[in-house]
Amino acid sequence: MLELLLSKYNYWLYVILMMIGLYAMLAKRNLVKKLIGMNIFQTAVILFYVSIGVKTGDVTVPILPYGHHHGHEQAINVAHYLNPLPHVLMLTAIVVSIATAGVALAVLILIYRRYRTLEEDEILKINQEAGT
Amino acid sequence: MIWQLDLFLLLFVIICALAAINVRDLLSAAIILGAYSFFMCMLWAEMGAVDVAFTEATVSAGVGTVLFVAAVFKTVRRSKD
Amino acid sequence: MTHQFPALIIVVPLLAALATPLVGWKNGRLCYYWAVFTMALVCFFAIGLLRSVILNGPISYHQGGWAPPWGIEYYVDYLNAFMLPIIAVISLIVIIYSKHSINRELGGRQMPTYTLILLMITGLMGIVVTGDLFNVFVFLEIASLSCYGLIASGQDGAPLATFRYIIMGTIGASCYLLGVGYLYIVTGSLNLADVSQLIPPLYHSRVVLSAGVLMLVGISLKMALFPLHTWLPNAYAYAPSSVSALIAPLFTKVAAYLMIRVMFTLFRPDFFTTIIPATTILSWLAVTAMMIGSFYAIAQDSLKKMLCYSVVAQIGYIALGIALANKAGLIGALLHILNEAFTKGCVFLVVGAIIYQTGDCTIDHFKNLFRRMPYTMGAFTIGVFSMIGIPPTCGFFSKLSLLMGCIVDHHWVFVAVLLISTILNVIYFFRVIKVASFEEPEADYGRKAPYDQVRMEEVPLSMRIPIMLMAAGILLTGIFSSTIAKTILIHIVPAGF
Amino acid sequence: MLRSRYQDIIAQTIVRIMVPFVQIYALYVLAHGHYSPGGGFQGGVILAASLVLIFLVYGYENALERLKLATAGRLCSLGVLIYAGIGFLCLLLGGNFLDYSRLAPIFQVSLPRARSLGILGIETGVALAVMAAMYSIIMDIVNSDTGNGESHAAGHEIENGETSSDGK
Repeated sequence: MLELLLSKYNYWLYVILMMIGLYAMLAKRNLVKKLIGMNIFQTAVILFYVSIGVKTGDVTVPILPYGHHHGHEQAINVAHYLNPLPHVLMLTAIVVSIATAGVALAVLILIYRRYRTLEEDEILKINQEAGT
Repeated sequence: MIWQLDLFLLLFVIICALAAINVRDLLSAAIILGAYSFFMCMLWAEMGAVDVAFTEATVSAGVGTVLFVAAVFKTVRRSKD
Repeated sequence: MTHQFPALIIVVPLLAALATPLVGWKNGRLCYYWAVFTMALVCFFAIGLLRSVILNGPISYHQGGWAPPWGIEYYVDYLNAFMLPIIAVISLIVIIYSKHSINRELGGRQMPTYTLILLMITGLMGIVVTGDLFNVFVFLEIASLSCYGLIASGQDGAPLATFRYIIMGTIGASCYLLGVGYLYIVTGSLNLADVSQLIPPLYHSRVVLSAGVLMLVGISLKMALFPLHTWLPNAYAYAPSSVSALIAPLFTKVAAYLMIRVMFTLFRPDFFTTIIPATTILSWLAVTAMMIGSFYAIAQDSLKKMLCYSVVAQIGYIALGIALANKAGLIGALLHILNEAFTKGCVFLVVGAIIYQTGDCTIDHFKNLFRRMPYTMGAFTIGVFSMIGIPPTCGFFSKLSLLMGCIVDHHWVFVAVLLISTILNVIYFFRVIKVASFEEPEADYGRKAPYDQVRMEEVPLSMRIPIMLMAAGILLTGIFSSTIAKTILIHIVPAGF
Repeated sequence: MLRSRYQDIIAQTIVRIMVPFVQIYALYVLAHGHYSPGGGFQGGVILAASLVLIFLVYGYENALERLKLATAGRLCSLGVLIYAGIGFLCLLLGGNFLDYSRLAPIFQVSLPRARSLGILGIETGVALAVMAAMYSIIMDIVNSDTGNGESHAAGHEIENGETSSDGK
């Protein structure tokens, strides 16, 4: 059990982070806090992906020290490099997360201009009073 | 990958995450979120994902924090929870 | 040239979207013609692809010349080829319609609106055409982000509804992404066809099981299947009317397409029927969605809100068809996607027209509407008939196929629910028609012979023609539904059904 | 609120010294992106960050003098047009979309070199678009109480998500 906990600590911690994010999204009433939770949730997924690409042992970052214009092409042993594919995917995911945050913040400013508050319960109260 | 450093950074990441969602001042929350992103980026650099770390440092820790701070300045700083 | 169409169908709307600010530089009105022109081109590509697939079989396109599984593959088979023209035609019609409506509801903001609309169509096309699991996520987020922007430009409670949608949508997309990551761990590939060949020996591994469940949950969130539907009604109801006419027929249907892809192409059908009982759970959720959606729809005062709950109910039909996992059920689900696209498009356009003429869409204010807007309400009646399932319309054939699917597998409860929900459909739609055509104006209207003095106040021609086109689409797809089923849908049904 | 309240001589001097270096670093990141971490998106973000730095220290109007929002919007479109133009060029030369090897005869270079140059061209387009989009989002959010800035911001935001997804 301890073995399982220790050898895969990345995965355990990604789950913890994800749950922190989920908790903030569902339980917090302040909308900015929800947004922060969303951000944490997305980074947790990215952490998970980065953990996939990790190798132990004699490995290095996936950057070739020579380019093709140096003339000689050496055979590349993939076992010496980390798997770069999950990293490349996560570049896009980071961009998506910042884009979502931007849209959400713009929406938050709209909400604030209308209700003058960012607490969900107060907004619902205002809505109810307007409805009756 | 050095697992001691890894664990240390992960601990910081989690502390920052908890602080960001629990602090009542939203400006502090935004800044702590920036710190969270930065620790995350160090963690990834340490795990070998330099490209991801670089992007996270510029995008989330840099521009993302500016976005959050700007939005907090435009709205309200206090939060009830 | 046809072999370049899979790339063009995405690149053309994408480019057009980003060139919209340049087109609308001096005059924002040009954006409308630009969008119509682009969508006409996209329609041409989509129909060309459909024709090519029917004649020559599936097309595989290697982005940048990299062969799969290394490069990104765009793959068009019968299912994609069936979805693409639906998206293209519906959005062309809605964009033609949107001229006056966007002018009135969004003022001078045509340029950002058309940019976002074209981007959303790019995203939807991308989800359908791509054969790469991660690429699906990217396009899903492009479509969702532009959808958020469009909904947020609406009235009243739109920002709050959008915020909820953003939170829920992000959870859904992240779940899907996690599922893809789990599959990547065990297979090392992201190409849909490649992964589907690699995983069958691993079906009992816990990683694959959780991957399947996560992907299914994520897609259900985007699709607004019953317990996860809460974001949908408000978001769609507060959006500007031409925007809701665009997203209500398309967005959830594309998510349904994704569900079919994941359940029957990525995994073999028996994975979700026997190894995990997903189809059983899904079918019960689907029938609950049908009932709950219909009950909520009955309780609404506003026609637009009612239609939004009706979207939830109709998603139940599609999910039921998918979850039955037999030939008749799947064909029913696919026909229902086609039917729903035209029907919801039609009725949402009508709602837009009513809002355009009268300023609101509370059902009690609809008196004499049949006399004032005969063409529009005529189209609405056809839409209602299709929603209920009256023969010449497509709704009848899709429901018939769904019923057949239930009967073949002896799911008598589902048969009963299908019939009951049809009755509920009748109840909530005939309330509208009753008010609009049979109720006399109130006494204090101040007229002695009100019926003679009601003047015809139809919407402009550029709104009326799209509405009529949608209505014609409902009838045509109904009449030719057996042809469609024979030439296209039968090839979609996976082997072993 | 972020406007001209915190004007400070020390911050202004430091930013004046820093901004050119930040921009040169951004260009390095952009140009060296296919050998090391970085690329068009990151370079564009750093470029935008240098402009945001000017805005934070010298004030809103001063930043607008350097890059107007309307110009930023057009730069964004221009960047994407560069990207798509290269893609279409490959398509017209008989390859698939973004098949850079087809560019070799035009530039009179070897195949790998053509791929490298093609990627550089694409990255330049992405950097321009991202720089403009990021800048206008931040400016719009900051300025949102005076007009209908945020729907505009949302629009640019998505374009930005867009370009980067192509950058993948």
